[in-house]
Amino acid sequence: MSFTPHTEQDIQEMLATIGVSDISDLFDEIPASLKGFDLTIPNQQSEQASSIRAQALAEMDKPIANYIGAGAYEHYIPAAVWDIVGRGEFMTAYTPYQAEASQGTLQVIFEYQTMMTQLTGMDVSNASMYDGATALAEAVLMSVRAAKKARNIIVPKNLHPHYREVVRNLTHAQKIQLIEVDFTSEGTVDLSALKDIAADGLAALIISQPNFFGSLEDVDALTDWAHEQGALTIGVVNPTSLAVIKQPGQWGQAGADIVVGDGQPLGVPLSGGGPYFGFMCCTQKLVRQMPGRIIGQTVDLDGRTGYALTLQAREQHIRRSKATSNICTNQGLAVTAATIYMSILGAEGLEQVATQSMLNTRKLVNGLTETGVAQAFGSHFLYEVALKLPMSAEAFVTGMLEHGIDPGLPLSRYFADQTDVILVCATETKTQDHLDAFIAAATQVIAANGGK
Amino acid sequence: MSFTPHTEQDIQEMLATIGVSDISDLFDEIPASLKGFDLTIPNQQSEQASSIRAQALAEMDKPIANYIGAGAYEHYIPAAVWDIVGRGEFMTAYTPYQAEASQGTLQVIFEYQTMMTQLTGMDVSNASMYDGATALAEAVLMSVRAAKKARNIIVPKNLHPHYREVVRNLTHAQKIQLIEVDFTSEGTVDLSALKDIAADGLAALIISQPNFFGSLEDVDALTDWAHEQGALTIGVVNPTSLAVIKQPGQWGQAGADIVVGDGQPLGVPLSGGGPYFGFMCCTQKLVRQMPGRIIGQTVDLDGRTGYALTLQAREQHIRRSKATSNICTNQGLAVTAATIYMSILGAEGLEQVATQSMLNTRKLVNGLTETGVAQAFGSHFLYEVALKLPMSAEAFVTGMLEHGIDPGLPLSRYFADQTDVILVCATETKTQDHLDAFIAAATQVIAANGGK
Amino acid sequence: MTIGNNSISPPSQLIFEISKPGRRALSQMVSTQEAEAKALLNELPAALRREEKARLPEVSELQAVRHYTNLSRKNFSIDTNFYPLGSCTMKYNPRGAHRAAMNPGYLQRHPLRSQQVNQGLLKLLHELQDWIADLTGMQQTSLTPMAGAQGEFAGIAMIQAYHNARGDDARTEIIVPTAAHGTNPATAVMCGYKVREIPIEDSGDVDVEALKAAVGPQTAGLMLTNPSTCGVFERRIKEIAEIVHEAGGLLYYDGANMNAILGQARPGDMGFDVLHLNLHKTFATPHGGGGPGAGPVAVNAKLAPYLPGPVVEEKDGKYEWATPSDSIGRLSSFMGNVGVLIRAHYYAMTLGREGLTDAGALATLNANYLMARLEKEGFKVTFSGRRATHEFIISFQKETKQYKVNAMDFAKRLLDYGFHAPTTYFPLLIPECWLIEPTETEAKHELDRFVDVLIKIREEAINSPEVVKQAPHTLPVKRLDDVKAARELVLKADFEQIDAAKANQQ
Amino acid sequence: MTIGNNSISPPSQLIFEISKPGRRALSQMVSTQEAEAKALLNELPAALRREEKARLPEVSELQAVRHYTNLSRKNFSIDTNFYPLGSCTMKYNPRGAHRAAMNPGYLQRHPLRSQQVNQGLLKLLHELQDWIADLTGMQQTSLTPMAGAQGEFAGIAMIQAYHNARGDDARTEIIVPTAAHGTNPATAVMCGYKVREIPIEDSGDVDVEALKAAVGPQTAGLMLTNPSTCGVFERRIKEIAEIVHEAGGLLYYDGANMNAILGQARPGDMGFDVLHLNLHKTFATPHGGGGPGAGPVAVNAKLAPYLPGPVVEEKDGKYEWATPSDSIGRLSSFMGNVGVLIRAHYYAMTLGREGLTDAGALATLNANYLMARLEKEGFKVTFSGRRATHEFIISFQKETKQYKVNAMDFAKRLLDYGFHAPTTYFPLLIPECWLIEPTETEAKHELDRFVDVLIKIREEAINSPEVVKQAPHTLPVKRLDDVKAARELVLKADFEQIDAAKANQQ
Ligand SMILES: Cc1ncc(COP(=O)(O)O)c(C=O)c1O
Ligand SMILES: Cc1ncc(COP(=O)(O)O)c(C=O)c1O
Repeated sequence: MSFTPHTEQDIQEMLATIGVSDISDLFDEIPASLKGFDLTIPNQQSEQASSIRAQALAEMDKPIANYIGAGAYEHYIPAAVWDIVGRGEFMTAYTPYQAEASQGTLQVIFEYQTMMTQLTGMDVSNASMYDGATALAEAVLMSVRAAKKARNIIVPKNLHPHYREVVRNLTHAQKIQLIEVDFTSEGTVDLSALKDIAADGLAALIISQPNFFGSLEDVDALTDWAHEQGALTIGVVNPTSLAVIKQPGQWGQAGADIVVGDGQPLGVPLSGGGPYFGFMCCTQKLVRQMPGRIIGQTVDLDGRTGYALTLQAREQHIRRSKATSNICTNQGLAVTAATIYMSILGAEGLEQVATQSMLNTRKLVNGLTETGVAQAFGSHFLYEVALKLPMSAEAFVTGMLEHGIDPGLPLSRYFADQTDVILVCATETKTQDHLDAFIAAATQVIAANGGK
Repeated sequence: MSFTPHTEQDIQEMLATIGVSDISDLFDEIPASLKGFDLTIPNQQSEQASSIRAQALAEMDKPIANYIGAGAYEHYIPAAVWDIVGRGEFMTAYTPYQAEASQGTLQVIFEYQTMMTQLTGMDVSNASMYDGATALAEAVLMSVRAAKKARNIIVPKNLHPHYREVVRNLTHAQKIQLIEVDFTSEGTVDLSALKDIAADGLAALIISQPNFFGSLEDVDALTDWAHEQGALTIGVVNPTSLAVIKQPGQWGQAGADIVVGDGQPLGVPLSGGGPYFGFMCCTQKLVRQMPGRIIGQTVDLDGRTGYALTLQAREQHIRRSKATSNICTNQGLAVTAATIYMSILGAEGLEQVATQSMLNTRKLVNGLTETGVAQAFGSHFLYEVALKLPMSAEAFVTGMLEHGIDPGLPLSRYFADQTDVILVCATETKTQDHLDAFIAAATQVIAANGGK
Repeated sequence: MTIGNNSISPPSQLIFEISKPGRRALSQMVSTQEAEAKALLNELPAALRREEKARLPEVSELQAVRHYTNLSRKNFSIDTNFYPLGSCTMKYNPRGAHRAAMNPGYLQRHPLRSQQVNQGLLKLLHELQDWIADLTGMQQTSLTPMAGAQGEFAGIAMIQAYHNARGDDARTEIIVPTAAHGTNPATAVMCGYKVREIPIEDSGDVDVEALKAAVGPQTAGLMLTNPSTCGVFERRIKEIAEIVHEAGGLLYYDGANMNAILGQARPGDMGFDVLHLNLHKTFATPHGGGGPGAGPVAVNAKLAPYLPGPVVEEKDGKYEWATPSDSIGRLSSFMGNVGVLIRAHYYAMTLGREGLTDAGALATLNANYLMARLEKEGFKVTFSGRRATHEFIISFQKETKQYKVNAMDFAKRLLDYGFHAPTTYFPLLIPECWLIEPTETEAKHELDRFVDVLIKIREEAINSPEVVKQAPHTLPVKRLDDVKAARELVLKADFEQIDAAKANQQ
Repeated sequence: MTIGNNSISPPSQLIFEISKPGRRALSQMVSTQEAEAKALLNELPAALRREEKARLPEVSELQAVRHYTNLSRKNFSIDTNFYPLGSCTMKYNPRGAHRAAMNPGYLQRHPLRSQQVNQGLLKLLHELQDWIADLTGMQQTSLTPMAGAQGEFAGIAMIQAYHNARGDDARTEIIVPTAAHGTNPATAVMCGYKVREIPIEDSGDVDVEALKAAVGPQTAGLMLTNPSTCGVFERRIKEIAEIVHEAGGLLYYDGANMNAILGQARPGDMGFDVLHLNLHKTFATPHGGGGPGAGPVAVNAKLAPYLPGPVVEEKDGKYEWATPSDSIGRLSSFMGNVGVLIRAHYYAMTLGREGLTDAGALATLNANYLMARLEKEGFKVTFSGRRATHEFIISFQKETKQYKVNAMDFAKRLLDYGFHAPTTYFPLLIPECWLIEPTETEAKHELDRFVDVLIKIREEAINSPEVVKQAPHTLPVKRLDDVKAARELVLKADFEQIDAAKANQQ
């Protein structure tokens, strides 16, 4: 079984035209020694059978109330978004190489680029990277290309640990020096530690706003400091948060130079880890260093406005080994979802998402005070916060799972000494009932563990 | 809140153009005494809140294994079907009054009409009725129109009880005489009882194949008998079954005259009771008596083939009180689903659905023999069968529900004396595991009730 | 040199032309027990078996997907076009409502599912019953009618049952205004009544004197829409109700136009005894290219015992199907178009009382604005001086005389500009008319564009009338020959022709 | 008189042009606690707050739905058109797979969900890991790479790690044939390697003598596709593998063309040490207008310890995330494009071993048939005499010389006939070429139509070359000016212009 349309008669006619008698003849250039193996993959089955199995796998685990953020955020997605994204014309098209036959995709991306520059306050945006972490790694490479000589990058320890790891893994072969900088008891970058780092050879400073602990950084000071050292600033941001906090284009005196992040919060379902998309914006000056696809406006033979891939000379399919990146296939469909999501919500809707999430997270924190739970770091936060528990965070998770709640991410998984700290996030998807259930369950779990 | 796009500025500009100062002025022709009431319907809420509530309602009841047929059949629907049906261009279009802007819908229906004539072996098909029961009522009215004088209709008692009721309710005002005819111990129409009915004034005989008990009728004999009396034959059929049993166009010497049924089995989800669609086919001779929309092929100014509503002079929007029916909105979208479903399955696929369902139902019957369950009527059946239980059917249902199985429809709900008979249907959606679970549960329930 | 889309692309193929014997959408293979299953056929007597397979399409899944995707692209629809079809309320169909109805929890539910495991759905339907009664000022609702026309049938049948129950069985007539929708008289006839038509005045209102003359002991009832299909509010509605009631008749409200007065006025307060709503209009469920809709009926206390069944009742927090005491009975196989009802419930729940009221208000604003603009631009508004409701009528009588370009020509040319045409030639009594209903979900900008285009078409009618008379030019087909369609009936694919064409190709 | 669609419909508006200040898609209102929520902003220091709102669109839900629905209609896609884009494997994307991935049970799952409640998904991914290893003849799989290019990165990074672990760190070069896809050399450079290109012979095969000359102690590895981007099977592959292995290098298999040999031959058996697959090609997941894809890597025993993490391991029937012992580490934020992996799992599960083998066989049949037909009709097949694999190359060098109509002109004109163009000008080394890949899900009839149309276009090129050179004529835009796009960079909407235009309108 396959999705092939051939009848037996078709096959015979086609073979006759080709001038062979059997399909196996078409493989006669393959050395015999490579043929005749056995596969262990199961036998074919019907769509019905596959469907039953696919559903059984999906439902093997019960739904659970999720309070984990840590780089992927549960937000309500208007039904219209994926109904439109799922249209065959969006979903089953290729990269828009033939511009005239791809104006749909191209205009969507052009609008997306506009929206992202609005959200970040930057000059230009590309058409997407794989995800937030790879976008950051590409930004690091880009900053080094822009800096010409300098190859040192400051990476704060309060940057998402996965991002730190990905940056290391994707850049180390290019002899880039990653300099780690510590955080204070507030959870934010230690400015004094920063000042100990030599300006020499410094290509860029990475700023995560909010950082992995949910804390807000003094982005103005950090940006200005980096610029004073002659380095670029790379902002790592959550796009939804930009509805309420200062856009990177406005950081410090001159604004950030490159801004990246994961676009998932903008209408892309959690989906077990992807597909999401990375976004990347930068100043006009850096546009030719930017990796990935970029759409530009142009005109047709009649002077009508149209859209096309542009600056392709940066890309691997033209520039090959001299390309700005090897990225080819990106995350187009997720970008389409984000574009429609932002259109439906608008800036006002996005602000409501952010502020309602803030309110919910605060309600949770306040509701847990009685049980002896407190903020681990003293700083300002939005809707993600590190909480110090009166018990081990891993044990807390195990206890909460019994109540159908996945309560957050134990920091000990990344910071060995933070055994009793958990990173918690309650977005706008949580109702008062949900929050009450969390608080009640947590109270029980903590009490069962001996209380505060 | 509403789905309106008006800004405050729009509203002011529009009011100025109209020349009033407030929207309420636009309602100044409504007598004051009609205004100023209070509504009890709840306050507006967001899509997110509505979604949570809608889902909570849908999930208030646990999924249950369904073995009820009785006019609505659980079949596997290829994922492609509703993905295409749900496209905005199909779903949010109106009746194709402007043919040039509706070729999509029109061609789909033209193809549907073709498929239905193929399936039933009849000359023509309309574009749909509300459902199987109303289609039958309309067929009765149609037969009376065709018969000119005769107003008697023979309705077998083994026709679906809902259909019998609907026929009565929709036709009684037009002074149509419904003559009921009994069934034999085989569950099929009592031919000898039939012969006692006077041919005089007989407009039509209704034949249900299979009938409500799942039994197969001697359609040839019945059709020929009706024709001998100068009456028409109205067939009521399950479309899927026509992949394996004789198409009505071939019944007896001359074939049935009108054929109706519910199209739900052809790709339309059970959905708690609808929307389904009724189909209606007939001989060429009767086409002008047919109610509902009909699509015809024609040409455009360039001679290109196109499709348009035709024979509209039969319909209420043209003919008003002289129309063949009052039907206006029909079940277009469900028809679109059926057309795509039939295209993907083809005759061969439909035959597989029918035969696998037959196999599953037989397995169930065989598996239950040990527990003392037996066929209630001796006749041939396809995939629905009346089973005599060694206990009350209602008690059996209650018992089986505990096992997560809705095991069938107790006949006692319609035939007071059949307290221990249940109508059961196992379609191709049931795996061997499902059947085993049914048999195991039934064995327990029957044993708990004292056994056979 | 032919470069237009029409000229180089082949005409749309039928799926049967793509079909090829022996091809299967193999993913749909059902069974691994095929031989065993097919053997069962031999157990059936030969006389019962089918001999020759139906000629259904034999295509791959991709062929089916591509064929029907491309066909869909030949439709205008709300999701793609402004669609101001009067009396049809083509407003935005919320995708959230679609998602609610497509919940697998509902899709898998058999209509006869045991009630103890069907409580969520019954609760939903029960709420919708209440909300409809509330919004219309009625007492009780039955959701079963499948569309407006069946709602009308239910209503007239209830009126009939009411009279019969009182032994008042000499009432043989239903009164209907000449402007009424065709379903009204057709329904009355299906219920065994004679139809008596009464005229309307120049103002668009019913001619009350004519009504007075028409009523009598033979009057079973009056069917009326308000706002009427003339796009105006029937101002003397209370007087009309009194006249009919005094004559012993009852009043039926055709709710197709309810969108105009949502939250502004209620038929129950006007004196109507029974009504239907078109949920596919007022409650924003999609029309699906011709259905399904839903036409629930609501009644006052007088008619409550006669409601069609089943209805949902609540007892001690449990919901169950029930049949009213003197019910006119079941009108369809199961329980109406449940999927449509779920969408309507979602819509009402989301908009709530404020949103529903806004919908009526802004639908009315849009219609009045569009009417004002068109009138200023010199188009003939039929009931000038009246308020438009959610719709209004313009007439192209003048243009038809002067330029020989009629309402249908204007309509067809409008398609070229990407607008669906308004309802043409309805109500029948107004010559060369359009009934225009913009609905509340269209933006001012869209209405302005519509006016601009109509002005442009009028210029075309003056300067190059053939362009308009032969329109449309840019759609998948040019103007279609309706007469030929009706004269040379071709109602299904011609397989002989298809086979011959295929044989020729080889 | 202008009647074409292009001429009367306004140019496509940007969503920002539809936007109007103060408008909201109100159904998206989030909160009934808006005031309370917004007050929290005041608790943030002013320096951290945003001052001015972003100019995102302010449109109604219908406006958004209509805008993006209509935009989608300007795309060619598999669901609407034959799309024979070489090297891209544009085959049917089963809707069943889409449904599987859109299961709410997956959509709601956080990537870091506690593993004890994530078993179903882990089991699925574990199966897919096994199946990929099986089909490619490899030992172990990591699913994390996000697309082909990242798979290449993972592969080359593993080769690097392998050499480094052995202290063999003087290997500085990756060898790549000139015909390779651009991602190959670009990847090698990202991994810090120098790229050494080797030529191919006239037969399309790699020049083995040149390879021999190129290898040495500096050789880290060779990147190769087989079948190659020339659309032929690399016949001396085992010899090539030996040469590279003997020089101490490893072999990377670029699996973008795996569709051709599914079930026919396995890269592992050919001697490759590591490979990626493009699930969005071979496993039929949709391309989404530019992604997402997925580029899992599979390796033999040598490289297994270096696989990127996380991978799924089974222990006593429980599944868990794990990191291989000497892993090159994590390459992306979480766990790859899970939704794509679910689709691929569904595809493999449905087709099974027979179906996957059939897919490769019929993809090859389609390509060979199309090549044979085009060659008979006088088109220049580049590697004539060779078997086509799942794709093949034709060149318009002759037509370019004779009629001044080049490969791009032919491609653009093809769009007018409703076919997407094949890949143009790739591989770069073959002048005026098309790489044509029909895939197994297209019917013979479609291939025949394609040939007919190409013949027609060639006639047009002879008789009215301007028609071809200015094509397309029937799409939403005519031929676009790429040069202007790159020269006068306009990469986002110009709000000043939009505001001025709006001000003008009033
Ligand atoms: C005024 C009026 N009454 C009745 C109907 C009939 O409703 P339905 O089409 O739902 O049967 C319609 C709709 O077409 C209508 O516009
Ligand atoms: C031969 C070849 N290699 C590599 C790639 C890169 O794959 P991806 O686009 O998934 O990164 C492609 C696809 O474009 C390709 O065709």
